[in-house]
Amino acid sequence: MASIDINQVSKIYDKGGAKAVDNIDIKINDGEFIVLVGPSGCGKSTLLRMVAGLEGISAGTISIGDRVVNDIEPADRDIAMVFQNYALYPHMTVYDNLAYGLKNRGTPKGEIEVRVAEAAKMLEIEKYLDRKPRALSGGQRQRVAMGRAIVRKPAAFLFDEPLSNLDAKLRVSMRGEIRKLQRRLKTTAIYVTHDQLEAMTLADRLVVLNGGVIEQIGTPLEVYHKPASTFVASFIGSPAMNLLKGKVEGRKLRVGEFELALLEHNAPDGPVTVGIRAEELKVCDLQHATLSFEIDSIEELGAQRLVHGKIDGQDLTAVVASSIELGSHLHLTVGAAHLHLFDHDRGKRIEPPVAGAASTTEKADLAFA
Amino acid sequence: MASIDINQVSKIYDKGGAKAVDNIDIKINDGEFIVLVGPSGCGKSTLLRMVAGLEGISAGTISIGDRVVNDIEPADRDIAMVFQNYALYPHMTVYDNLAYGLKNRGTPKGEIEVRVAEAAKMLEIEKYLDRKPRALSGGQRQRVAMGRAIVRKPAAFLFDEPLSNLDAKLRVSMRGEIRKLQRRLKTTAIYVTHDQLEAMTLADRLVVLNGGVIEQIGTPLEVYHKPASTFVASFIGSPAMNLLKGKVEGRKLRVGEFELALLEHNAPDGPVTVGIRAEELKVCDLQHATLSFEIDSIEELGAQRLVHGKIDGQDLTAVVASSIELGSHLHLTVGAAHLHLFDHDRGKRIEPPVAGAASTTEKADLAFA
Amino acid sequence: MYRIKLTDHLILIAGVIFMLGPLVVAFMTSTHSAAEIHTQGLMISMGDDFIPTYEKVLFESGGFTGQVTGLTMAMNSLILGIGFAVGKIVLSMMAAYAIVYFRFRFATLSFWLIFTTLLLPLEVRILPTYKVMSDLNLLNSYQGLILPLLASATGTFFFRQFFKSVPDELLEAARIDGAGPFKFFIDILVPLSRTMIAAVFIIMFVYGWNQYLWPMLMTTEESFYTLMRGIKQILQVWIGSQIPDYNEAFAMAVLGMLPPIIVVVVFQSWFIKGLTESDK
Amino acid sequence: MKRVQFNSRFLPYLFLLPQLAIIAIFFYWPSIQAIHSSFYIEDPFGFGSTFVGTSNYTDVVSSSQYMRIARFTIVFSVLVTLIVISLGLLLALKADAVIRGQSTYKTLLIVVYAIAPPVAGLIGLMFFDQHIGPFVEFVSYFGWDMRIGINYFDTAFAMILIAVWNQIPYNFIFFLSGLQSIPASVREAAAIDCKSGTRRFWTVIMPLLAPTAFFLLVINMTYSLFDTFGVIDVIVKDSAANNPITLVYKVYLDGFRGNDLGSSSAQSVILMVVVLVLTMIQFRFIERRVHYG
Amino acid sequence: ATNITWWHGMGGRNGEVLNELAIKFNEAQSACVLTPVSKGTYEEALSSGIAAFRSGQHPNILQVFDAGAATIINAKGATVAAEDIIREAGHTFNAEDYIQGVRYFYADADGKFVGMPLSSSAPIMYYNTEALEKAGVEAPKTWEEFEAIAPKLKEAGYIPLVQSHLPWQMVENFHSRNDLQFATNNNGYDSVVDTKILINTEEQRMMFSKLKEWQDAGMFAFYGTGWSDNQKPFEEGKVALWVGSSGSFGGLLTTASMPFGATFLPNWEGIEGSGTNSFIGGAALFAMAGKSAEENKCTGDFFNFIASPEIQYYYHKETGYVPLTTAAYELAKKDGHYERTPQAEVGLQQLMLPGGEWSKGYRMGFYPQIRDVMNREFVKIFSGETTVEDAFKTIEAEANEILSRFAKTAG
Ligand SMILES: Nc1ncnc2c1ncn2[C@@H]1O[C@H](COP(=O)(O)OP(=O)(O)OP(=O)(O)O)[C@@H](O)[C@H]1O
Ligand SMILES: Nc1ncnc2c1ncn2[C@@H]1O[C@H](COP(=O)(O)OP(=O)(O)OP(=O)(O)O)[C@@H](O)[C@H]1O
Ligand SMILES: O=P(O)(O)OC[C@H](O)CO
Ligand SMILES: [Mg+2]
Ligand SMILES: [Mg+2]
Repeated sequence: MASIDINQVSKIYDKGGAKAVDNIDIKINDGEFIVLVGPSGCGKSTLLRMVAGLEGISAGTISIGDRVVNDIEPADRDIAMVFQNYALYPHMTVYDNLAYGLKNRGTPKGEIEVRVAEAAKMLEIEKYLDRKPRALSGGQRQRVAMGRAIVRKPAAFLFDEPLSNLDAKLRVSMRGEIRKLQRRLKTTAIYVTHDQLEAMTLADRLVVLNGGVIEQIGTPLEVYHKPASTFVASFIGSPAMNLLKGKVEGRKLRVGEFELALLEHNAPDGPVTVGIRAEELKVCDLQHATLSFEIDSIEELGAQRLVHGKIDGQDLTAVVASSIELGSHLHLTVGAAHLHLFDHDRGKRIEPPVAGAASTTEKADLAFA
Repeated sequence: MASIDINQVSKIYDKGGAKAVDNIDIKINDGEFIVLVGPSGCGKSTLLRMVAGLEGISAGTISIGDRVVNDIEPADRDIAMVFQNYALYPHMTVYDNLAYGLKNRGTPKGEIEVRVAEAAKMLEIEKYLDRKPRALSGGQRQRVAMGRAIVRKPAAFLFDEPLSNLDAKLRVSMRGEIRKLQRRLKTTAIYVTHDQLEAMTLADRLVVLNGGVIEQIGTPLEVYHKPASTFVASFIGSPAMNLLKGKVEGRKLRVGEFELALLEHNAPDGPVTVGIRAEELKVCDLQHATLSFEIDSIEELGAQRLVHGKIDGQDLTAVVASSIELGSHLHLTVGAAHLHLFDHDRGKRIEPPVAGAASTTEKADLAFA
Repeated sequence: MYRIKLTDHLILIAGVIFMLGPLVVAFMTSTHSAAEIHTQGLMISMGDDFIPTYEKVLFESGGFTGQVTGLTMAMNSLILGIGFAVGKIVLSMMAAYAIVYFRFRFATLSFWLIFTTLLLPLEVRILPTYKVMSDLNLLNSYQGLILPLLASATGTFFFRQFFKSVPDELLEAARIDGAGPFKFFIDILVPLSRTMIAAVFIIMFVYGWNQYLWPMLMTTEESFYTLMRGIKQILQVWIGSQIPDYNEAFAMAVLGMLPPIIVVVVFQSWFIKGLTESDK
Repeated sequence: MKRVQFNSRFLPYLFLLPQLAIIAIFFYWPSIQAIHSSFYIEDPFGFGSTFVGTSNYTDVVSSSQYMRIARFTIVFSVLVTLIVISLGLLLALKADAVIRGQSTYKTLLIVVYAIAPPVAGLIGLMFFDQHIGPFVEFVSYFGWDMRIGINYFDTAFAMILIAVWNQIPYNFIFFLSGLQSIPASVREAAAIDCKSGTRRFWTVIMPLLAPTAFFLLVINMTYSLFDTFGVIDVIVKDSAANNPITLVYKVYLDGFRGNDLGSSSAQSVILMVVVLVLTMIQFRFIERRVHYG
Repeated sequence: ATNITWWHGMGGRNGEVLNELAIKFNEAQSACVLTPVSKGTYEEALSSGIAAFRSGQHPNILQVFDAGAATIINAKGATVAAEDIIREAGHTFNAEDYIQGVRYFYADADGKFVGMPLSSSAPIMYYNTEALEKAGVEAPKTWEEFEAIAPKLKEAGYIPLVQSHLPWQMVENFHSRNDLQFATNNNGYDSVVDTKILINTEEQRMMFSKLKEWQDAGMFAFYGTGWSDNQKPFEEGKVALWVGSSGSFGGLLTTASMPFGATFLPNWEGIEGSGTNSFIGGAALFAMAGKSAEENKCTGDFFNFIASPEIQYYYHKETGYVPLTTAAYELAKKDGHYERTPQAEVGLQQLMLPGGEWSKGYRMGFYPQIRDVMNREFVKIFSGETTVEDAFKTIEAEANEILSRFAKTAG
């Protein structure tokens, strides 16, 4: 239980090479659950491993609690790490895997037993305590890896894609367990994942990385509703936010032949990227439609389906409930409050002039729904 | 391009051992896309491998086209298989990987070149034809594996979890590619997966396996809307269908303190399992609520959230739009048409007496929405 | 973790000195004259006789026929080393292939027949083996030098381990691609085994190159003499009443070390990789 | 073994044929002859022989000389094996630990693998020469009057040192590759769980290297039993005398040098049995090591 | 031309001289081509020859050393007697041409030459001239004399005595020089059955007790069984007297750092009848059986060739091995060889000393192993691990065991 302060940290692997992590600043509060997301190679693991002490820090400082840990051995940092491939000790029983870190810290035998029993119960692996890892299924191994972290009661948990080797169903349930556990133990946690659902459901705050730099830090909903850039917009949310090239003309936005009304905004007239979440596109009849397209393909997801088509030559996807019957064309409407504007070149979000305007209109929007 | 007829097929691995596949019957039409789903160890791979000829058939027959292939070598069955870990030949270039199967069949060199070029173009891997597999990214390897299958123009494609080694984002796009490709080539396909989204979006018909036997065969929507058993109900759909123990009392269903109205049905009075999809639980105010519970936890998914709680000591999950504000309790209503009944002991679906009743009411339901 | 540890380097340097010191000394010594070495022993400085000694060892014809030079002996050693290594690799890959990839009735028996030989060296059965060789009329031939050394299972053992680590899917994919047992072996398995082949090649080449008792017994024609035999020949004077040509012995020893060292150094990255893969 | 195997009636035998033929001709046939000879006392030139039952065996086993050699062989093998394993492991660990210069160290340390045992013996012999050996001179400062060829212990010491020197690279290579096949994440997990490097070594690294170590244990045993032949041959300078020698060298001395085929064959057979037992032990360990992955 | 082969156990300069002999022979006639092959050491040459014989791949001529004589001579049918092969080739052979010490060693019990002696040597004593001068003494003729002068040599700062081959110099030739019986059955000549070694005798034990005493008193130094380990300190000038081989002479000339001379291997004056000639050392050539008449003819021609005085003298001069015929000896003398290098004559003179009943030769099977046993026990004596009494008890027992095994091989 400690805060973690990542202060202007950079990492360069090879002398003269590019920065794998570039001048990153994150202040993590005690007990907070931080999720790092970003595409492959963006530096998530590198950052995590610097916190763990498995990788040297090229510049900047990392503090855990009030202590700068740059030069402190991993074992002395009071952290526990869960690895993607579990990294269980293959020659030890599950019990010994759990007990190993405690033994090395000179925890009395009696206490080790109590703690291991506790963790094993929590994770429902009591039956397997005498087995070697090779005799466990993937999900069970995963739980042992978790157990190894929690018995230690460390100041912080570090997770590097701990669920990515599991199948979808197990992933959902393990995700819930991890969240519950962390809430219960109130241990600060940093969690690396590729998986958006994990990112959204687990995080107190999300950190979106891209190419070694931070694109956005915020709560999942902030990030979802106000993506700071087209990168974040396309990365968070499934299906990915539709991004269309358009043109601002005063209070109007033109996308191909369509014209959409805009709220107050700061964008000068000219080209702009507009983002629209697939689920904000509502089906309506031709008269009320602000957007229409011919249906290219449909993916059935059960209760909903994804409808794909093209507007102005650009791909567009809408989410439509299975209960609605579809013709060959889809007619859609979208609230002005649900249009995200990004500047054309750098993809940065363009905010409305009054802070919070979006969220008030959002609530207003609800009244109509 | 051929139909595949799996006729009372069983597989026993070890003499006297249990049946890994038990008396399975599937008739697959020419050009159909069949997806096999089921939990780990249920026999999906075994069935697929029997079709491929990689595993002997203990009982029954498998025909491809009109030919019984039980005793025919894999190479002579005119099928192509895509493996989970791609199984690319690591020492051959992409070109040679694609060409190898053709060469072995004595295809003339000129034709090989044409076919490989065609496949490479289709899969957008023309640039990599001279590379070795280790110099490709996961998605590119996946496409080469696909390419190896399609150059052959086989009568059938067999896929064994071909996407499970990819990350989520890539999986979504590859899934689309596979579907498009199969539609275009009109090649019969059998596809094994763990992943529901894949299963739902790809299949013409889904085959749900459990413990070596078929639980249900049907289109994805049939399986989604009319799961044949509690097993199928819990396996298909995300989040999983809520399954509650309740009691039928005439036209009423009692779950703990709550009473729900039922449509016409065949169930005798007494204990029963009721299934309700999370997305069919609609938020309402206290007065109209048929079900209410205290909120235990919430998972934010962006546009929606999962709200977890307990009814009568049984877990229940509802999907609630993010735009709705939540108190400490959730009040819900559910249409009678959306209650699925399963018999208490065996978990088999109990159908309403009039066939199609459910689907008509469903459409009726739409009118109210 | 990422700090440079001084003691590690000290230990490694000590190790390198312990391992390489004698080789340097051997080389230095070989550049002195025989009489000097006889009276003063090993040398740690360069002597004056480097060129004449090495020239003599390499190019001056010796023996009765006047045909054996260091070079021809080295050539014979090379033939023995390479022939043995290649033979070993071919035989043992084939045998390992049969054992790992086929289901057949006498699999276990074959396995044990082969692996019983794993640890029994030629020295222990040298006389009966000689008899067999002469019955087969293979004395004084390269086959005679090489074949009996092949009768052991070390290579088969390495390849068996390696083949077991090759993913099953490759075989399955190849079968679907229409490759039969021969095609699979040639097109897929052999190319895949490259690093393992390199590793086994080094181990076997060194073993073959270093043979000396068997070539000594086997060869009576000077054209078949190997370097190791040459060294032994020089040294046997040691036990008689003359001074051996130490300088030549050392020079030959140095020359005798070079090819295997070159092979090892050139292939070492493959070597370690090959072994690592077989460890999986 | 494999999930899928070929079914063919003839092919496996075809693939096995060359190896089996070579083994039959050059291993089993001579071995059977050796077994046959072990029951006779035979004229060296093959003119006559007397069947003596098992007396060649009983003579050998009851000879105190043979037993002394057997004891030395055991001590020698065990010492060489242990030293070689420890030093090979030590160097591999260090080479694995340093980053700078790793490949240089690797290359230099592997090089000695290429040295032939008789060459190693030659260099060693000069090193330990009674009159001019630098090592002898060196230890004389510490009051050790080292006398190779006279003092049993001194000679044994030199043999062991040379044998060790020659075999370290093999161990180094295998340990290094063993170390490199331990997943990095397991090592990292250990770095987080355990502060002390030594403890980490004994509790995590060593157990994971155990299969490699077992494998090397047996390889080294056979190395010290058989492949040190050349070292010994050079060190004893053609005269076993009171020098320590190993059982294999004794087989060679009696059979090849002394032309006593019966006794030598009996000794070969005894060795074969010992070696067979070792082979079986090896296979048990190797099969076990497969289970770790 | 007919090809014949000759396997030998010589290396270095000695090996080269054998090659030169072969070349001379090949040049001297055109009917035969002789190819010599080095097969390692004496022991290895014998073993290789035997192994080859068993598989019918043996050479025409095999060089066998003194200790292996019994092994090959007892194998009736393995060889053709040198005498016979020379005669059959149409040459004359007369045993009387050969000097006394040579006549019996490689002959059978009837005195028929089985082996053709070449590369014969004798153990002789070399002395450091400076050391003797400094101590003011003469080289000893007997061990008694040695005992008398040794303290003076020691005082002068020298190790008085070393030797290089205990079984050959202090056992076998101890018996010949002192005319003592070495084995039953007429030193083994009469039969292999029940031949027993006569080594655990008072005299033999005395020799070794003395050596041990001398060692303890600093008058004798022992550097193990390696030949050159013992020779080296002599070359370095640290030793006054060294017992080596007459064949060591050539090597010493290049390595000795001081002037040196040579004299006989001492005998014990106190032993009755001592002072007889020494056994012939080194090796002899044997014509192997089972070869065609043409090849045998060539072998006979070659044997006859090397018996010629010119070749004998040439070989003697080049190697230090002794000439074997009186004619060759005369030739050497006439050529002034011994005036130039008086040391070269010592070995021969020692072989020409009057013979005794037991100084003609010995014949014991598996004798190389017996030498191994001796060496082992002798080292133990000088390293203090055993006593002289125990050592000889062991040697006697083990040697007789070996002999009885050999007797069974004939069965
Ligand atoms: N040991 C290393 N040496 C050199 N470069 C490295 C090393 N480890 C990582 N990198 C580079 O640093 C960058 C960041 O890598 P990192 O492993 O942190 O990515 P990641 O975000 O965890 O990716 P993934 O999602 O694929 O795990 C990448 O470009 C990678 O190639
Ligand atoms: N070679 C085999 N020998 C014995 N039993 C086997 C073999 N292969 C599979 N089985 C067993 O057969 C059953 C079905 O296995 P199969 O591989 O078909 O499952 P699956 O549905 O593909 O599972 P997964 O989703 O984990 O891949 C399992 O119980 C499995 O243990
Ligand atoms: O070195 P040589 O040739 O004089 O022989 C010495 C002894 O006779 C060998 O047995
Ligand atoms: Mg990563
Ligand atoms: Mg499967």
